[in-house]
Amino acid sequence: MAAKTKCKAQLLSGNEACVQGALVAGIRFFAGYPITPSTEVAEGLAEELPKIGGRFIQMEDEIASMGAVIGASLAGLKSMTATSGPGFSLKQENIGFAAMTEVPCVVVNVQRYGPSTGLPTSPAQGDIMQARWGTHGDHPVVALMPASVRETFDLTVEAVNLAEELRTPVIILLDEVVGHMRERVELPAAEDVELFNRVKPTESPDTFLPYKPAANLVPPMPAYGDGYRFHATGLVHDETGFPCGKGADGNTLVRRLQAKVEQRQPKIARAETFQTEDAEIVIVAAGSVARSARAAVKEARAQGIKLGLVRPITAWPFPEEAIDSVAQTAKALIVAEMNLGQMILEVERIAAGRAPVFGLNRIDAELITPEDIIVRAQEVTNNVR
Amino acid sequence: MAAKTKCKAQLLSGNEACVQGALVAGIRFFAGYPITPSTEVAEGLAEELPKIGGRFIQMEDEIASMGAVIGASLAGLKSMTATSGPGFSLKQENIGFAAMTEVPCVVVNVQRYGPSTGLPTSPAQGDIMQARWGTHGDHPVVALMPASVRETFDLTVEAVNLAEELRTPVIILLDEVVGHMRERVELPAAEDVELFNRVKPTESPDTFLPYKPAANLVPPMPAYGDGYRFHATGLVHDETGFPCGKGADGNTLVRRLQAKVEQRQPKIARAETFQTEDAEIVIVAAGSVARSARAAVKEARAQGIKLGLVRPITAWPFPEEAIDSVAQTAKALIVAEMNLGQMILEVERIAAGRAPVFGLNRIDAELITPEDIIVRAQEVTNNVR
Amino acid sequence: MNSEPARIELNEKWCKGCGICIAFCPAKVLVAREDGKPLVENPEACTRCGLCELRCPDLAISVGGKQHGGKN
Amino acid sequence: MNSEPARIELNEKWCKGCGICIAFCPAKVLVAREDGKPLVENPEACTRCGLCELRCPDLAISVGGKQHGGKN
Amino acid sequence: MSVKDLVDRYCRVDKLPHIWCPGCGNGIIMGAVIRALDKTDFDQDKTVIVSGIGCSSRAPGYMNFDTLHTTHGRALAYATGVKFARPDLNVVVLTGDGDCSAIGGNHLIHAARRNIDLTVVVFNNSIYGMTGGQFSPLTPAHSYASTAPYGSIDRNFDLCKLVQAAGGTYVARSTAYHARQLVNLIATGLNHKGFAFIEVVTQCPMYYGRRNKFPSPVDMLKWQQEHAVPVKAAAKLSPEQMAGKFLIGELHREEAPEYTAVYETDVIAKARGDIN
Amino acid sequence: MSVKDLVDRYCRVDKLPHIWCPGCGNGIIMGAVIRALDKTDFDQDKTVIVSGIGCSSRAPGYMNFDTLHTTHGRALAYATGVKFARPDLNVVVLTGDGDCSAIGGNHLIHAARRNIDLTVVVFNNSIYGMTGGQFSPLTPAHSYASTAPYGSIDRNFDLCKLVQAAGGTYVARSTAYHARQLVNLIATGLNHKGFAFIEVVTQCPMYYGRRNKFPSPVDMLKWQQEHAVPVKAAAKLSPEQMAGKFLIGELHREEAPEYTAVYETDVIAKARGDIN
Amino acid sequence: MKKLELRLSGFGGQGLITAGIILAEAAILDGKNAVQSQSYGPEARGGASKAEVIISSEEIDYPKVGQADLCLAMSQQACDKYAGNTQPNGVLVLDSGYVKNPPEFSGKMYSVPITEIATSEVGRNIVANIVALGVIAGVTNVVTRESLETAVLDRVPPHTKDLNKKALAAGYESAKNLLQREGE
Amino acid sequence: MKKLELRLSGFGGQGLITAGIILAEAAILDGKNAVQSQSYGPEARGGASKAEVIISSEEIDYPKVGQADLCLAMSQQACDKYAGNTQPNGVLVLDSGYVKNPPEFSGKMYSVPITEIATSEVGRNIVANIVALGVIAGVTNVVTRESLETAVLDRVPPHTKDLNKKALAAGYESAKNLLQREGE
Ligand SMILES: Cc1ncc(C[n+]2csc(CCOP(=O)(O)OP(=O)(O)O)c2C)c(N)n1
Ligand SMILES: Cc1ncc(C[n+]2csc(CCOP(=O)(O)OP(=O)(O)O)c2C)c(N)n1
Ligand code: SF4
Ligand code: SF4
Ligand code: SF4
Ligand code: SF4
Ligand code: SF4
Ligand code: SF4
Ligand SMILES: [Mg+2]
Ligand SMILES: [Mg+2]
Repeated sequence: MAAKTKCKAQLLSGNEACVQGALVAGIRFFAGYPITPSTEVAEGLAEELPKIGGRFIQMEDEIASMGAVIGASLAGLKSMTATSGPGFSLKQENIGFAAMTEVPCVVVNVQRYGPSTGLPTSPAQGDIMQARWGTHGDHPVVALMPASVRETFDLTVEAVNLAEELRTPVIILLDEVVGHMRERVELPAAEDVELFNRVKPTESPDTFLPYKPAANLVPPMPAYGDGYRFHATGLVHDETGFPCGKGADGNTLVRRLQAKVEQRQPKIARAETFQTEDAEIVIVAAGSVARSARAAVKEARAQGIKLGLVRPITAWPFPEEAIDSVAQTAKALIVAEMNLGQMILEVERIAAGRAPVFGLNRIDAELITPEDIIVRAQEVTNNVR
Repeated sequence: MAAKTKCKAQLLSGNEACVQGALVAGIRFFAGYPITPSTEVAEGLAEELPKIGGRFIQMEDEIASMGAVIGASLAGLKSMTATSGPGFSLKQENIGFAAMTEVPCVVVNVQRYGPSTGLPTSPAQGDIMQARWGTHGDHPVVALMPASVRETFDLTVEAVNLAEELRTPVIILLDEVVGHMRERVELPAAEDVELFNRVKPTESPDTFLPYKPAANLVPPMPAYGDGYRFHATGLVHDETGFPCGKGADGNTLVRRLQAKVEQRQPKIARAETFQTEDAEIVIVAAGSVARSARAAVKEARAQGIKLGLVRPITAWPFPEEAIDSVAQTAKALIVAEMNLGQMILEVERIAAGRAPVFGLNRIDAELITPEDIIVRAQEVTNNVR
Repeated sequence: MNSEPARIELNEKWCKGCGICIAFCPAKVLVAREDGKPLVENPEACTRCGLCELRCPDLAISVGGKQHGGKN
Repeated sequence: MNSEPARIELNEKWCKGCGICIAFCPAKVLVAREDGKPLVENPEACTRCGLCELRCPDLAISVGGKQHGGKN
Repeated sequence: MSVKDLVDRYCRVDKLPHIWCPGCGNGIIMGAVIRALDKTDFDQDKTVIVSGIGCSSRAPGYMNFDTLHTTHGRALAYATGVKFARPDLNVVVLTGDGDCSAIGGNHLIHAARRNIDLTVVVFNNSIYGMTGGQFSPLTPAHSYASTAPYGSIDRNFDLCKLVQAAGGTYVARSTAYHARQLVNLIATGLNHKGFAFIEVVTQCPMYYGRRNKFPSPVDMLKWQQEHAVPVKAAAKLSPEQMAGKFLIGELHREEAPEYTAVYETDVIAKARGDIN
Repeated sequence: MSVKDLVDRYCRVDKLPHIWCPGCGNGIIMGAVIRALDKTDFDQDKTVIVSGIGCSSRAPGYMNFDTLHTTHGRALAYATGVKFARPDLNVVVLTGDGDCSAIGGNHLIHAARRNIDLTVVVFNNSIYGMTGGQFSPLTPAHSYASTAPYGSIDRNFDLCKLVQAAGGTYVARSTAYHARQLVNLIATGLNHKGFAFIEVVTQCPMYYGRRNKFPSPVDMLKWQQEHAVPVKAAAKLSPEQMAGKFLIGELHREEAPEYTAVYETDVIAKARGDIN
Repeated sequence: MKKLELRLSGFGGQGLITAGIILAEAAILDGKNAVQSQSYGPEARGGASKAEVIISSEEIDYPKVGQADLCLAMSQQACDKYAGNTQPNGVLVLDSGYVKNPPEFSGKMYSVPITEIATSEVGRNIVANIVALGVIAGVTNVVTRESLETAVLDRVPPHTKDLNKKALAAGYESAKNLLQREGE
Repeated sequence: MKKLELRLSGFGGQGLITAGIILAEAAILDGKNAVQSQSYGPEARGGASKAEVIISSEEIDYPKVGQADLCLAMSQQACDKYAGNTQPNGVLVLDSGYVKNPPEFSGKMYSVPITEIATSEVGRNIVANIVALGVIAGVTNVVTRESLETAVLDRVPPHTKDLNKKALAAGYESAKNLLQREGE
């Protein structure tokens, strides 16, 4: 298959849509190591990238894959890797390096059932907190959670754009259900997709400071070979890019890294709301679970139960405003997730006692059903009455 | 130096006290890979373990170290490793394996300034959330945060005991200040230290089910070579220990793993409170920062400011009760940490709006000072008035 | 040497019909059934060499009457 | 060949006084000062072999008057 | 011992039949390991079988010993822990080509370097079977795989050569086809005091076979038969005659101090002041 | 070129003097790399120097090129990314014995296997310098180190042998003492199209030297002088005469397809339908 | 038709995933929405196989099939496992060559010698899945014959187009015969 | 004495960390509490070195030294960097061999040729740190002479005991002379 970007209905899986999104977004380098249920992303790109002169390499492991992706990005190519749970754990150290050195790259994590080897082919949403806190030290994180095949395409493009704009690793948190299910989708024509390319310096190499931020807190980024002869290091460094061993520089650097993402929080953080205006109970659900929740809201409304849905599209930054707003209007919130309670921690924190927060958690490797949600909503209704 | 456990005052560093604690607690196997600022733990055990017939091995990396520790524990020895930030990131996958297969082991993480290589010799408390969420999938975590050299000894012993009792990896979150500073300490005599050894099965191998929990939710654990011929796997498994591929078994297993720690939450989770009864402002601080906070409380009280301190001793499970209680009595809480705000997330969640929560964060590689805290307390006082 | 024909037994439940035993039997003792599993057609020809046992991926075939593969 | 004595220059700030240039100068041109740094005692003996340059860990010593280590 | 007796004694019979595809070589190798173990004097209760992740790494689950199914690539690290903690246990590692030469390559060379007393059997099916047929570091160059749709350009390791260069003291290779030789080579490896490494060239009909024009498992065994050259025979062949072929048999054997033993004699004894 | 000219052209002069201890061999090797680079026709703006973590891995920070100081052990993985993304760049990897043979061992053998066009210079000081003197996989057995207070029982790799067995197509060894030879070997490696590996035996007076009874850096260089045997000379020596000695010079060289080039000719061309 | 849920089950190697994909693609050609998913046994080598398809003229939220409107079972094991999870008034299509013990079922049940048709009428048992699609489309009209044929021909290798066309036709034919026999 | 904060500074290789440890151990022998810490330059090879000691009869909470009560500087660089961060009425001990430009200082300042004493009077410059301890204890009484001697002898290799004893005594001696000269 060639890059399928004609605006025509087709049947694609989430993983395939991720491949298409990557190609359209300008990804030209992929390094990976196979792992279920993400492997189709690698397989798709192994086939497609060389057709457009891009590069696919299968590395010896996930650590090497992440390293190669960072190296390739420094060399100027838009770069990406894909993995699942165990591989995501292994990539963490190098993801931290990318954050620290501000190297744009995209990491796809098609979540599977964990911990450990778990149930490799079964769905879960157990890596939401890991996406935020998986590497050591303080660092900004952007992570996106598509709920459909089309959205997987769109958010893959957005992930690449955000990575390039912010100079930071961006994580796509697919879940196995969305990654593997095929659905009807119409993809936009490539020329209709807005792309962002990293900003290159305009200054001459003589005066250029590689880690001196522009007004938006992001430093322009030359590629290796452009003549800037810059230094990239995971050590604390100052604007010159060189390590200085000074805590004060660490303070400046790490706070800026955090701030460049945080100050765009309102733009990046995003949630979809569905029938929340008059909702007595609001479901918070992401990824495939949000599809069940949507079905549940429709069905419940048909039964006269006033349910609503907040669907976080970004896991990180977490869409605080959307939660904040329903915490003021709803009688209760239910966070439905395929884990033992991860998003709920953020929801509880933001709700801050204004509305009680309940969990609905399944970890039996099955997608939460609309019925599960309706039943839970009824329980909660009885509870808060 | 021989195991220094006579009850006599001596000058020891936190890392050295960790070595002494490990020896007294019965650690007989250490596998590691050097990294600043944890290396003294490895060096101490390289010298001490063989003296008592124990085993020290320097592996090729942190991943291998963690694997060897799990193997050794399955073979019956109390086992431990030590590392810092980057190495802690690398160990995550195998820590998840230990959680899933319920293999007792202790992981010391002497936190250093991150992310990435950061400032290797400088202090930070940036891995608190990583300790909880570093590996993929849902899993229980126990993590301890000593604030003094003596407490490092005590909590090392406790970590070993908890690991053996709960059959789970236990993390010791030292910070560089506590790990490297030397202070006067009197260690208890070895015979006065209470030890816990993993419970071995009494059943015969023919009827024994290796993952059938006892009443306390923890299954008895034979060693390899004991004749039980059991299977350990990171895949979802049932009570026989074999993978079954069934979501229902995953549900049973992972919920039990979580529950065996959660049900002991009241016993494990612990915080020290200092002058909180009448405190208007309560500082929440752990590790070395809690020492500054204690000094600040004393000084503030001398100036007539009613400050108090809650010092979480366990990072995980988080001592919710202690926070809950001050959230009801204090006018405001200040969470002081050497990171960009990690414990504060839990404190906000638990305070649930009952008391405003403020952060005091330093990431300039310097220990927060008592003065910092007093100044912040004054700001907050003006703020909440 | 034993002169009665070898007792070649097939574990029907385990055999997956891969055909390996049949293809490599040096004495052409076995032929393929419709489902690919072996049928013992010439038991007399069997030399009890044990190769079918050794190469069966499913531990599904066994040749009685001779000790091989034991301690030696 | 150049017959005037070699101009051996020391970068005082960079030299750490390790003594390597002194110990391995084949012509014994250098001797150690009190701080371990080299003193050029026999410049006439210098063959401009360049070994002191090549082995100086601190890029602190240089021998003028001869091209070596260049493209060849 | 008859097959039934072997199975009854060394297998977890209730777990059989195994999950492997029809004609997959994993079962042949597992059978060889069992037969080789039967040839040793090992106490079955003092023998631990360790594996990583992959189709092949499922083997320990079928074997009636203490067994350990670790994370992908890490079998040797875990096994090192088991053996070093309890040198009295016999530790056998069963691993795939991907498991041991891709993600696990470092642990392989370091275990060989230490010459720790482990016996490692590599199920080399030239592919990542478990994940559906991606090429591995042992996939012959130019083969097709799901991540090499245009043919693999990666050169493959000669893993035996690598292990020997790393310090392994017993190195052998065989194939699923050469099952009898295989049993003997594994048995020798088990009895070897030090790091013993046996590579087994085997077949994955499901993925390697299908993509690379092998109509059946039988064809793959025939390929093994035709391309494997015993060490002795090879000595008489010219490089041209050996082109495309590979060596089987015992490739290297030496006596050298074993890690856990040396730890006792050189470290513990010194630390205790017995010697210095 | 005079030292001053070399430094002005190839060093970030404002970063000098470097942080290395007096007599540390790192500076000698960095000097050799610069001199070797000066001998090539490389465009300085198209040359990238990559390192891991360690004292030695600080070298790129002093070098006036595009430079990349990665995570511990991963230099070759990052370098593979740089080179594969931009085959027109010259990529040089500077790494320590720990960085490249301990935690980074896997990336080393895999980069060698692929024969990707990188030039790797290993600063082998037989110790983890940066972290204060723990033994490494290249520490000679029986040496003392902070984690080997009773003497190390670990056998050390012959890293050149390992890299050759893994597939490296240019393999050489030298020492800090043999600085002139070193320059030439590195220069040859730089010009080699494929994976070029140069191990440099060097001195860490601070940790290896102090613990192993070398009073000064000069004594350590003398040891190098006395224990290094050029390949040619070694051919005339008996194994007994070679005991405890090591080879220096070009140890292996072959021509083989280079990875990034083959990707162009065999993958991209096929995918585009230019050939099939 | 608002929403139709189908479950195709049997054993690995019967091509049921492909069948599911083709069905979904045919539905898309008909202008409908479609979602297809499948079960991955953790070690499904040669074992059970299952594909699910939902076809709807509206948005499809929950993507999994609960009680199916139609269930195809091409092995006894699959039939035993999944037939029960079919709407009481739904449709059951069985490969009579494999399913020797058909279940009690309140809806419509069609036993068709699917694989046999593929082998004897079409000449290759590997097209049994396409025969099955012909049968399903023939007894239900879930997708139009034109779309289904287009979808089949789009997916299969060029040199097998005729074979697959034949298989599809044979499936339709047998469905027709069945319905006729039923007197519908 | 409630709490005393000391800072020992100089360059790497002068043994200041060891000196700090010995001082803290002496304080413990005196029955006091003590905390010792040190700075690790990220790349402190041969560069600056600093040890801090807090001695107190009470619990020591905050373990770092702010404005020191006493500062020892054994290099000009260390003196320039740390002397200023000393209590105005505190004590400054300088190695006059290295610190050629003593700072302005409002408290007590003692310039002692510490390293020279070690070299010429004791015979080995590596015991300069012990000489310094003698000076410090001599001018301040922060620890008792007995405890300090015990602590020194506990830490140093057996064959250097005499040497170190001599160094300590030399330090004390010079402190005495200084105080006498000052007329105290
Ligand atoms: C860290 C990690 N990365 C990747 C995987 C996915 N994975 C499982 S098995 C495997 C490869 C198996 O290949 P091999 O070792 O050759 O075994 P085979 O299945 O061929 O017997 C991979 C990549 C994993 N489980 N964990
Ligand atoms: C993941 C990780 N593990 C460990 C370390 C600590 N560490 C830094 S450098 C080093 C070893 C350095 O040894 P070598 O590569 O030989 O370099 P040298 O300092 O001797 O030049 C170690 C273990 C680290 N930074 N990251
Ligand atoms: S034992 Fe040998 S001869 Fe007999 S059936 Fe088996 S393979 Fe054939
Ligand atoms: S080799 Fe075994 S599995 Fe294969 S056909 Fe013969 S008996 Fe059956
Ligand atoms: S150039 Fe040669 S001879 Fe001259 S000083 Fe240097 S080493 Fe000695
Ligand atoms: S080799 Fe260099 S650093 Fe060493 S003494 Fe000579 S000039 Fe100084
Ligand atoms: S996929 Fe390959 S390796 Fe795995 S069981 Fe099937 S044939 Fe064997
Ligand atoms: S510690 Fe060793 S390797 Fe590091 S700079 Fe000093 S001498 Fe060189
Ligand atoms: Mg394989
Ligand atoms: Mg080194």
